[in-house]
Amino acid sequence: MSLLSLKNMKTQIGQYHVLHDITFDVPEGGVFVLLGRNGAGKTTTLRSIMGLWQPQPGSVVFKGRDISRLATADIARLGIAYVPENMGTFGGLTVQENLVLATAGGRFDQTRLQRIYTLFPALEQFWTKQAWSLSGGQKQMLAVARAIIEPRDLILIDEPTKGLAPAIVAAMGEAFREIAQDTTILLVEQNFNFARSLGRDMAVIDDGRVVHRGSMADFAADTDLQGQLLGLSA
Amino acid sequence: MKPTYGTITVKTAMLVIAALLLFAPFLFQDIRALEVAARICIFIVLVASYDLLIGYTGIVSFAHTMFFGFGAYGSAIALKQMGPGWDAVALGTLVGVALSLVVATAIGLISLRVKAIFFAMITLAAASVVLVLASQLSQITGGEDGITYRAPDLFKPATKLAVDEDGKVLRWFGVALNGKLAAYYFVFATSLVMFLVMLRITVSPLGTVLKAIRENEARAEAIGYRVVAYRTFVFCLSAAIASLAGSVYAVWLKYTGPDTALSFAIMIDILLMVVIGGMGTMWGAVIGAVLMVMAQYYLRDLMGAASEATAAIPLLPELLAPDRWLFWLGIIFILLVYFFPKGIAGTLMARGRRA
Amino acid sequence: MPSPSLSTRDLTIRFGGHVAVNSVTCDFHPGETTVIVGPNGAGKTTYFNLISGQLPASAGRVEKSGEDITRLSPSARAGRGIGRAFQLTNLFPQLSVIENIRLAVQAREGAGWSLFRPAASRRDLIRSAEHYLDAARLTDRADMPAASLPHGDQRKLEVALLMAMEPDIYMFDEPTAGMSLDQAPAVLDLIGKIKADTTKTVLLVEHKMDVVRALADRIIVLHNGELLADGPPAEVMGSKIVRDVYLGTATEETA
Amino acid sequence: QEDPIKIALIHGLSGSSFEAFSKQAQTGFELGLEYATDGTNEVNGRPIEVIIKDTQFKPDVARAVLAEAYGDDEVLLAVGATSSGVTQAMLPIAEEYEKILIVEPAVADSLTGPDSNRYVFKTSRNSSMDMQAQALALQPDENLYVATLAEDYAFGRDGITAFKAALDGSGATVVTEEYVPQGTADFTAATERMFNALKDKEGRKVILVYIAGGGDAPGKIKALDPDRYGIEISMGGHILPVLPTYKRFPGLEGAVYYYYEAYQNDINKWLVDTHQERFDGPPDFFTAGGMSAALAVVKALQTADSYETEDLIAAMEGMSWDTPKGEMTFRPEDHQALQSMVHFKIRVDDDVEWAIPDLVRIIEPDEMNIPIGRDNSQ
Amino acid sequence: MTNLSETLGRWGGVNLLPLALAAVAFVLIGAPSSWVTLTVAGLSMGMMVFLMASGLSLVFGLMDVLNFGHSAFISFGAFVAATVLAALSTWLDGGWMLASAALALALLAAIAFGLAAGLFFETVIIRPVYRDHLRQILITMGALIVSEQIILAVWGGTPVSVPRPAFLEGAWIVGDVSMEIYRLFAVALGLAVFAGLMVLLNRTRIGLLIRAGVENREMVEALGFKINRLFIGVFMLGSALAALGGAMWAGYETLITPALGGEMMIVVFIVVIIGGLGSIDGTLLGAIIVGLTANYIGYLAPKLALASNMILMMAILMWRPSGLRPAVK
Ligand SMILES: Nc1ncnc2c1ncn2[C@@H]1O[C@H](COP(=O)(O)OP(=O)(O)OP(=O)(O)O)[C@@H](O)[C@H]1O
Ligand SMILES: Nc1ncnc2c1ncn2[C@@H]1O[C@H](COP(=O)(O)OP(=O)(O)OP(=O)(O)O)[C@@H](O)[C@H]1O
Ligand SMILES: [Mg+2]
Ligand SMILES: [Mg+2]
Repeated sequence: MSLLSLKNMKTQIGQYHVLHDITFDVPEGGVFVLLGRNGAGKTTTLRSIMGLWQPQPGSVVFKGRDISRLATADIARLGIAYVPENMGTFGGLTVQENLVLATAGGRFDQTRLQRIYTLFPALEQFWTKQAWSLSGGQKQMLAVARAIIEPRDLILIDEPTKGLAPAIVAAMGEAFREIAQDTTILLVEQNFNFARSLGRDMAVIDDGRVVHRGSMADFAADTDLQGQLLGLSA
Repeated sequence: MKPTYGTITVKTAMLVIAALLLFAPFLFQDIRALEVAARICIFIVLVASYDLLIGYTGIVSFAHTMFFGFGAYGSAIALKQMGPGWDAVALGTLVGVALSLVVATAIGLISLRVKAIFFAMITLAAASVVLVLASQLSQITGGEDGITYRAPDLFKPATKLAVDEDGKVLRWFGVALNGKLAAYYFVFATSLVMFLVMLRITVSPLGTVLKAIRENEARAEAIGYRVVAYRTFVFCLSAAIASLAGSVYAVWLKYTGPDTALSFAIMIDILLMVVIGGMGTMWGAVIGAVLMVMAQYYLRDLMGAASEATAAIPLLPELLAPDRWLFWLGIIFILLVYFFPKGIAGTLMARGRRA
Repeated sequence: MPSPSLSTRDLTIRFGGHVAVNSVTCDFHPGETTVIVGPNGAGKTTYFNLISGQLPASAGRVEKSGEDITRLSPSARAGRGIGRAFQLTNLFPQLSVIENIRLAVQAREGAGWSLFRPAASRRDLIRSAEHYLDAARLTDRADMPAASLPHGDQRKLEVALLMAMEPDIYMFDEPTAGMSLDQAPAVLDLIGKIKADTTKTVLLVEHKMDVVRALADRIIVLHNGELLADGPPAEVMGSKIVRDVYLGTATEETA
Repeated sequence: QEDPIKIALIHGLSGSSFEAFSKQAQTGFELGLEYATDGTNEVNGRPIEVIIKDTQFKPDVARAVLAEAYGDDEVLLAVGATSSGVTQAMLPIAEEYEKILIVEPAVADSLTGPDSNRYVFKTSRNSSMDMQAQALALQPDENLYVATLAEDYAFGRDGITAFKAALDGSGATVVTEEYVPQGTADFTAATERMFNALKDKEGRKVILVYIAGGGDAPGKIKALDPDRYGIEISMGGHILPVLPTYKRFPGLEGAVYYYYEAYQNDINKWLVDTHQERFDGPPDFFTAGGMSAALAVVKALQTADSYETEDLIAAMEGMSWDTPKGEMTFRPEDHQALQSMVHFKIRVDDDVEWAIPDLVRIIEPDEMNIPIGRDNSQ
Repeated sequence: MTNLSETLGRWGGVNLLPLALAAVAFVLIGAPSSWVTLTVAGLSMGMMVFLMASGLSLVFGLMDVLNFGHSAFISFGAFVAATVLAALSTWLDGGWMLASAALALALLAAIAFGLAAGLFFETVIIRPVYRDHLRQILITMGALIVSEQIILAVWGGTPVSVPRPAFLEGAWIVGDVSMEIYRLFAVALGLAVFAGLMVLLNRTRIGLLIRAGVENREMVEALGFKINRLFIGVFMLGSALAALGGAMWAGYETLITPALGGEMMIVVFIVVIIGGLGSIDGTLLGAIIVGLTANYIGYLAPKLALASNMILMMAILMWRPSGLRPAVK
């Protein structure tokens, strides 16, 4: 059974119909990649799962339970973490405080913390600095760290490599691979190379509809399809 | 941008209001109506000048009545001391504007250093200092009681603008062509000119810069606009216009006191008008001023009638009691901010956008 | 070599104990595109902020064509031909796309203080704005408020604003971050056009190696606020130190 | 039936906490009409129609509604208003329309001053009366040392000036005049200054409190224990809702405009009984004031040759008439109604909700030397 | 120069300001008994203003909401307490046990009212305008107008007198120094509230959560917290503090009118701004400075008393554009 399955999800923002028909299943474990051009509706899909937009008809089933009517906080408590596109770090809080809020009881699990330190040394260095003063990439690291400071079942990540230096991107790739051993990651990514190296399954969204579903291996091999769906090559 | 149906509605309403104001003395031949019309003219200018600050530039100031007061007191004191004459009006007006400019520049320069919310508080503080000064310098300002004086002879009700064969004042459509009429058209014409000037400014390139500063100050600075200079400039500009409006009002009312020209209640009225009409559009100022002034003068009567009509129903008559009209105004205000944050004009204009 | 259009001398900024940009001395020349790379938090954006005036230097100087501009405000620097686009999109959200661009045109033309002619009658300003609108391929979005554009279009508008300023010095901070593969070329084309004009100086912060490769005449590397390397692309990217601090074990493919 | 005689009552009915005063004045006016016409509400066979208008405590609104009353409603005369500033603004309208305005209950002296005009009559007392009566209630002599406390604006300063004028020649000394900003709530500093100025004097030491706003200055001074220096507090009386606070000052003496038990006459008796019966409580200051205004109007209508303004003015200048607080007289020069004041002494009775200002004596109008504001004959 | 400021910083920095003020005043006033009287009066005045201002500061500091309607809570608190005290006036005369019970009930009633009103206010008025300062100013102004009308309708426009327990009347006289007992009580209550707030904000995660929620509500929700409840809680607390402050002020004034809240508002704002918007310790500092200056200036130069607060505010803003101890933002 799949961990998360979206069926005929439609989302309307104000008077705009943004998502028309989103249907795909995220199997348990591994990285599921969501691709698509700018404005295709990827972010909206993640937000709808998270309950930040109310998907109108359709269902969002997580671990066998329809969560499409739940409040965001309740969805989060079921074990879903979210790393938004704009990172969503709390600028007025220090790095430490940002992370404390993401822990369950206000206490750090030391092994996890150590893993975060090794993954993103900058965070240890700026531990007591307010997050607004971090560089763009450092904020991105903090946002990811917040999602993995506790064990979760599913992590939704929106373009984590945007603005990160190659070395960090590589490290993050490693980290995701490691996390994906016991957690499922739903990843939205523009960096196709990065996505390709991680993904097991994937879907492509265009104009609010899922236009392709399949395994990453197949998709990576089919350059025509890539060009057609993503505007790659040319 | 293509005009929306809403925009067309609003502009039509503007023309109707302008026409009504232009012909007010002939259309509504009672005394209160003329007072109301004159007050509407003045408040349109006052509110529009405030909208330059709050709506266009995003500056929250509580000192707008202070500038209005400078103008009003300038004319009032000059008329009182020098006697009724145009020289007094001119001198008083000039002094008022000059004082406004000096104070506005000083406050504007302070605004270099502090955050927007602090700026609001500083203006509040400055306004209350001036209010107290006006009350303390009672020798010249008349203190709490204010001053009464005479307007230039042309505006005296007894003045005949035109006479018939018998030497009695000529009437057109039943309206006496006397000084009162002249005074009204003085108010109307000066208000119209000031309003058109502001309208012109808002659609000029400068107007766009002001909006840009409201939207994103740092970016405006980054593409080369000296934000502080622009801010200080609009602050001075709106202060000067408020001051002029004050002078005109002083001439019309023949009385100036803290409650007509300086008090915080007027500041709240202005805020209400801006919000009800819609911030960031000059038309909003017109709609807001018209509705609020009408409400101030007529809502009470209406509510009195409603209260009597509902006398049999429990509770309702008490809430509809004429003395509770402010209560209803407050509720309407909250609902507006809540549901129509762009005010009446803004909301209408966004409606029915043409494809 | 022509005289530098922009140079920084021992430029330094400290935030409390942390030195974000540490005594950076560097010259930039017209007709040259310099790409600045470095790990996250190296100080690239901060270096830009110092040059364009968003942050005051703790020490050192910034010179534009030999003139010391270290103490000038951002607007004064913009007036002297230093223009920049921001890493995080930074627009006038409620104004329409065309108004956004017109603001930049108007600032360059010094028309900001023009109060009595309606903007709609300033054909010159409007035509110029439309030109850049077109160049950024945003014509069909002209009347939309900037806030309602999707991310990619907002990035393009950010670049269009910089173009419309027509500065001497163009500074781009990761212009294609988060942009999908079909959109990025539009932006790169725009930068390419500027490159063709040899009187202009271009500074570009970028993490994507294909972009770096396509545009750079020269690369400088910042690390912990210090200038670590400076030279032709091949040489810099090949050096061990850059591989260590920046590229890591990553191959260029995954980057 | 003949056309009604229209009278406008123009008071602040919304927008300020003083609206309660306006209500009292209007109730008083209506009771006055009832009494004067024996409940017929008719004068010389013509019914009286009262039109009520709200100034909203805004001078510009007040001017508009007064003009409307004169011009559109064609009232014979108008009565108002509550606050002095608003009333000040209304004065020229009376002149413009050449119709009578009876000022009630606003107090300022300036309402009958040089900026006023011959169409204005004033039935309410003025500040000079308050302060002169207050000075008389202190029974001043060489032995008396006074420190004054007032608010720092025209009203407060004029009051103290009038007070000092009344002390003139009595030999009493004013040791210090303290002025605090309007709205002051903490009087410690001023009190310390007054204590320091008074404490070493030999004789009767009094702090005169003349503060119209809130803040409870006397209570604050009392809390700092003036008794230890033998200093007493003196102040004027107040409306009934405020009288409970006077319970803290048993024995305090001062002057007040009206207290319902102070006057023994038929009109007052009727007023107190009727008010008690209809509103379940005794009448207050402004009820008596409103009634006095109504009685003046009816008498003027009954005695004037015609209802033309000039005839009314002729009838009213110098007119004396009976009110709940005895006889009042419109002074011909400035149309101020001269009237008596009450010298009271506070008695505390635990069964009564408020402190009782027991009558010491009535201060008759001729004991006070109220300055003439303007002279209509010139 | 830097040395001096560092040394000062080590000794407490701006916290020393009240001491410096008191020292200067001591020299200028000369008479020690007057100085003590004035200092105690100033401190207690500051404490009462602190009670009123702390709620505003809390709500602004944590929730970034500028509540111009705050003064309505102050007025309501005052009237509710006055009504309860009046209803229990027999208790007030019946020995100190009963009297303190009456006082406690009155304060509790004000607090309860503040909590309830805060709940209503947050959900109906404030919720839609989070993060939008301009609309906050406007909508809370509207709420202020409505609240004032309600007070007028319920309690009428005439002043209401406030009975208070006998044991709080009068002053404590030591030599020539007199200290009003009620003021000492206010100081004690103010300090207790201050301590409570400091613990709540610094020792619990609530402060963090709310600050985070102000910046990005959605993200806090996405971390699994029900931010709404927290916000309501804080707002209720802020309103309750205002009502408590109002109740204390009513007891101090003893004669109150519906204008009470509005009259206090300017000084409350000045205190909050001087202190640095949003920090509780800054508010306390600002309140004490304002209280002391008002009393000293009132004694030394009564002519300046009126402008003293404004001048103080301008001077401090010139020196420190975001107030003495701004909340870290
Ligand atoms: N708050 C909003 N109001 C109106 N329209 C919106 C809003 N948010 C998103 N949209 C629209 O919804 C569409 C999908 O947006 P979304 O952010 O989901 O795209 P995306 O796939 O994440 O793109 P990108 O790669 O650029 O981040 C876009 O056309 C966008 O303009
Ligand atoms: N205003 C500030 N206050 C304190 N520290 C700051 C401030 N601005 C930047 N920093 C620090 O300076 C360092 C450099 O930041 P900068 O934004 O310049 O990095 P960057 O090279 O642009 O990184 P990225 O590639 O991630 O955008 C960071 O460690 C950051 O935390
Ligand atoms: Mg997206
Ligand atoms: Mg950067």
